[in-house]
Amino acid sequence: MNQITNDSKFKQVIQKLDFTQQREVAALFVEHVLPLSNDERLNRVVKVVRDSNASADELASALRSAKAVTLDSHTRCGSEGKWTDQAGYFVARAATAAATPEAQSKSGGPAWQAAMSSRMAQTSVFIDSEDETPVGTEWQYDILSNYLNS
Amino acid sequence: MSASLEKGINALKQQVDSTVASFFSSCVHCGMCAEACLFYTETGDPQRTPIYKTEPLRRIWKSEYTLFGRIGKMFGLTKAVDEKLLADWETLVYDSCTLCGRCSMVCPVGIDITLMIRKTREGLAAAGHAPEGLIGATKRAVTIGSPMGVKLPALKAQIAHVEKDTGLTIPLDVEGAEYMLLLSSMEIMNFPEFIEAVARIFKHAGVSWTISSEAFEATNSGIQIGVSDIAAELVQRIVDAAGKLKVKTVISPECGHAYMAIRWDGPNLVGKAFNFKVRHILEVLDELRKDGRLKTTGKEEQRLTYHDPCQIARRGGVIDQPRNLINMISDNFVEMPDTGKMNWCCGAGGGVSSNERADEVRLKVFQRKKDQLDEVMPDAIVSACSNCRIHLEDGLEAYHMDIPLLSLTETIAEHLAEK
Amino acid sequence: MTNRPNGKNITLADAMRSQGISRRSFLKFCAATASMMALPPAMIPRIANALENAKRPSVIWLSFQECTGCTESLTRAHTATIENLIFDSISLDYHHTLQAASGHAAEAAREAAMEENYGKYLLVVDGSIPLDNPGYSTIAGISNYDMLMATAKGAAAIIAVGTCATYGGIPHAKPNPTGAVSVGDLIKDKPIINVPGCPPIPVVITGVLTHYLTFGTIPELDHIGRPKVFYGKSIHDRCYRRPFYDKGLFAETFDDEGAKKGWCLFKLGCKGPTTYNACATTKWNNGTSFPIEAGHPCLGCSEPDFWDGGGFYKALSMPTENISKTAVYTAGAAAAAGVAIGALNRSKQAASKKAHIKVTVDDLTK
Amino acid sequence: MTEIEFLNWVRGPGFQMATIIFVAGIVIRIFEILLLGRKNNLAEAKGSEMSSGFKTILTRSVPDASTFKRSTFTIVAGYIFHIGLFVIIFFYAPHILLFKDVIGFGWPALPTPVVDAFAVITIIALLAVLVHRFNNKVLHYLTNFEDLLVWFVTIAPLVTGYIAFHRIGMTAPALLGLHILSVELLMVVFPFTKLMHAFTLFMSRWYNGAISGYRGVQS
Repeated sequence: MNQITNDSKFKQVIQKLDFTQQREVAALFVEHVLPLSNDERLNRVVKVVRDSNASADELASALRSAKAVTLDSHTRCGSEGKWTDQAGYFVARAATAAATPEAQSKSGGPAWQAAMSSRMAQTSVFIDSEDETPVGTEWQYDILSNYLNS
Repeated sequence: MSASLEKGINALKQQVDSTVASFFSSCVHCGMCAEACLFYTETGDPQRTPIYKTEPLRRIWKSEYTLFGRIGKMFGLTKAVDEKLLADWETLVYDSCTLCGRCSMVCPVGIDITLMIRKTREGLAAAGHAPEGLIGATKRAVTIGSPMGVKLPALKAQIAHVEKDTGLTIPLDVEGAEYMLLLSSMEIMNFPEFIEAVARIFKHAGVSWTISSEAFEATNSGIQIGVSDIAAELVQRIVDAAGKLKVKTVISPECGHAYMAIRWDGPNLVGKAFNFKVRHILEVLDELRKDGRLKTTGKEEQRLTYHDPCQIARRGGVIDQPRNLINMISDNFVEMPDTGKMNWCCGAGGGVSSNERADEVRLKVFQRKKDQLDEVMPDAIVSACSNCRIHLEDGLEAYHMDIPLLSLTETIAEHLAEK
Repeated sequence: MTNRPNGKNITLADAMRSQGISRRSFLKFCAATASMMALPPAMIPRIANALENAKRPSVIWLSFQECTGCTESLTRAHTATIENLIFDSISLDYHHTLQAASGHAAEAAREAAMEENYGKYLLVVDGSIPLDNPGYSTIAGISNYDMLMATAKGAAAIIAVGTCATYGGIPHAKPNPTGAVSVGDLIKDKPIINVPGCPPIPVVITGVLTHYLTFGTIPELDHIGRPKVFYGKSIHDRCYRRPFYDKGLFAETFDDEGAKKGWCLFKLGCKGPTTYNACATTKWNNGTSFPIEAGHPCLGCSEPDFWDGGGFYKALSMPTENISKTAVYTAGAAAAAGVAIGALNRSKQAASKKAHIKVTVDDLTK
Repeated sequence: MTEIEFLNWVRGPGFQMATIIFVAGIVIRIFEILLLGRKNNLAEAKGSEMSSGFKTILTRSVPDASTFKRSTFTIVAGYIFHIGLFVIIFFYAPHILLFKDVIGFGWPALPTPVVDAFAVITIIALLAVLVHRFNNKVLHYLTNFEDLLVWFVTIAPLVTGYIAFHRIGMTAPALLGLHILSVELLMVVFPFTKLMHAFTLFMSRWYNGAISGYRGVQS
């Protein structure tokens, strides 16, 4: 398969994957941005989601902890927002998307949602950084291409 | 008397008008407002009785604006407002009230208690008795432009991100646009998908709109902390931006107090009627629906309920619109008991969520919402206020309930019909 | 009286026989008196005996600021009644309306009676005593006050007859131009029996006398000196129209349906609820009727200050002053005051706005 | 002072003085409140202040279902004693005579036994209200001297009126005088206490309805 180079192709490809595959891709996206979060619980979430032998119970508990991290890491209304911390929130949301079962999955599916949230995590880091240009999205194309090629 | 106390007392004196005077004259101490307040019903603490929270203002009214009180004051018989009183009342006025307005709906003699608590905050804030969290938010709102410290580059980064993800254009500083969208910092930081949703809906409906780079913040900490001077300053920024961009209508986003601040308090704060309209995003969407410009497809199958944000519904008058919109996308919509103008607050509005000191009580009083939800057992809750949304999520988590929260605007966006 | 044929030693029994009254009707009178005074039947013979053998005590009757209505009430019976006989059986040594003597002779009779029966005679007073100016009412140049004080000194007991003597009555009515007072206001060291009424019921007067003649003591009195047997119950409590009051059925005017049906006269100003007297039971004119039965509200004449109750036709629940006028004038004045106070409030409001120093973020933290 | 003198005093000068304080107090307080004024609302209106205000004056008499459930006792007892007071004050024949004397016209009365029954019920309701005031946590906390004073001056005319009608204990003029005196006490206390709500209630309900109605919510 060809290397993916733009978002429309990216989205198109993702939509074609079945749910389990989408989930695996999602986990890869989350894994990539995991260093932006300092919450240990997410490591385990990714592990469970990536494990194709994971039981339904394990997945449910992974979802619960991903949600818990999301709630713990959001910036509360009116409090001073620190964008580097906010990155952790979006990583958690990406992890939540990855761990969400098919029935409750939001539009776009877990892989697309995780891709968006992990981009948000990177944007958050960028906002507080001195960098001139934001991190691109090519890494996501790469991950997806590699996944499909493997 | 210290200068700050004097300032506080003077601020309270300024608050007394014929409404306040008739309200205080009418109170019969029946206690019914307590039963309307989740801070009382869920804690059983009689101090949190709504009317009791207005005591500082009541004392000023009594001793300064009643004949009997004036005579009493001459003989030293009236109770004075002093530093201790204000300090004691700080937690009642800020931590135990979300200005939700439910007590004002229940009071048998018709006292708008909420209005008077809001007025009491003017005195406390001027005297330096506002909670630290709110002071921080207010300082950031004035100096940075956002209570959460969101600066323009951050917004721009989010916009760039959304544009890239969706391929849509988010119009920034477009002169002559019909609508100017305001955003809450919460949306920029926690729910950037709201911007995306609006962009998609407006593209779908062919709405000309823009965001101002000079005044994109919708929230108004001055309203929450109770400092009209600051609130007016924040409103003025929006008025200026709307004037500069010559927009016809300013849209208040999914945020409760922002709507109160710009729609109802705004013109009165700046002392001049606006030359543009102010609408809540749900009002705009419902208008578009009515005009046939908003078409959706498919229905949510899950059982939905709607949480009315107090400032939008009971205090704001946007009650039917969300229901019209939900009915577009759901056949399984169910109302909670006590809904619309009688809805129970989530427990975090009116600045309570910005006030860390109130964290414990805010989660405790969530019991009320839980009881309400237990009655209808929805699969998902729709709301239209980021603050409600975050707090509902927090509360559900704390009470081990697993019900997802949906933004109404975002949910509508997901159901847009292809054109 | 001095011109009477009977001497001081003849008894009532003698008098009766000479008047041709049977012993049977005399006993009937005694029984009636006993029941009226709430005495057990066993007392009837005792009353009869006491009356038959009563030795005509000396009575001095002083009339001050009065209208002679009380005397009329006692003497104007249509037939010769036993009440009159009781009256006849006393030795009325001074009564300037009834006595034949006048001027110095009359006063001499009084002084003689006083001297002769010092400490034993009964003093009956009708009329009130003016204190503002002794000249307002004098008898033979003697002021009422002086005559009362002098005569009261040697009295065994005093019977104040009529509302004027008991409570000041009509002369005492506002604005009380003569400074009229009652007997009880002036005499504190003698037993006084108040027999109020304007006029009092004749049998009540004779009843009191009967009691005195029978027992030699004064009857039990209520807290304003009235014999409890006659004044213990209110007109209202004994009124035959009471059931209408309880049901709320009232005559609205003197000639409406209610009036014809005999409904309660409360709305027409009846003072029965607050008036203590025996009218409803003993009635007047030999038990013929009493005012309420005749269709007229009770005036409350046996109560102090009955003239000052705001008018005879003003119901008890109505204020006695012109309250509408008071209310209107007050409202007018208060509105003016309210505007002034309102202006004061406004200026305070304005001052607080003027004193307002802009609150900045730096003011939030102390 | 004899009872009749006392009665004449309370029916005469006493009532006059009470009327002066009552009327002056109420008028001054109403002026005092209304003259404070309020600012014009500059926000674009979504509903009418006038009609919403007047509507709320009426609708606020009827609590919504959940409020009724939460404050059942307060509402039921409150209704009973307010209706009771209304009936007793305005529909007892002797009272109507008083109004007729002052304002120049009257209206038909209810049968006395009916009013009597209302008096008993109202007295019981007010006693229950007092017990509730001490037993209920919120009410106990809020209660101050004024609340008790107002309770006393409200129940006193009822109790004195009841025993005056039934002529229990004292002589009739004393009872009636005491009853009228207790009413005068009520009148004197009225303008300076929460009893003023009988008048200001209409203003505050109107304001409440107007504030809400302006924003398009019927409160």
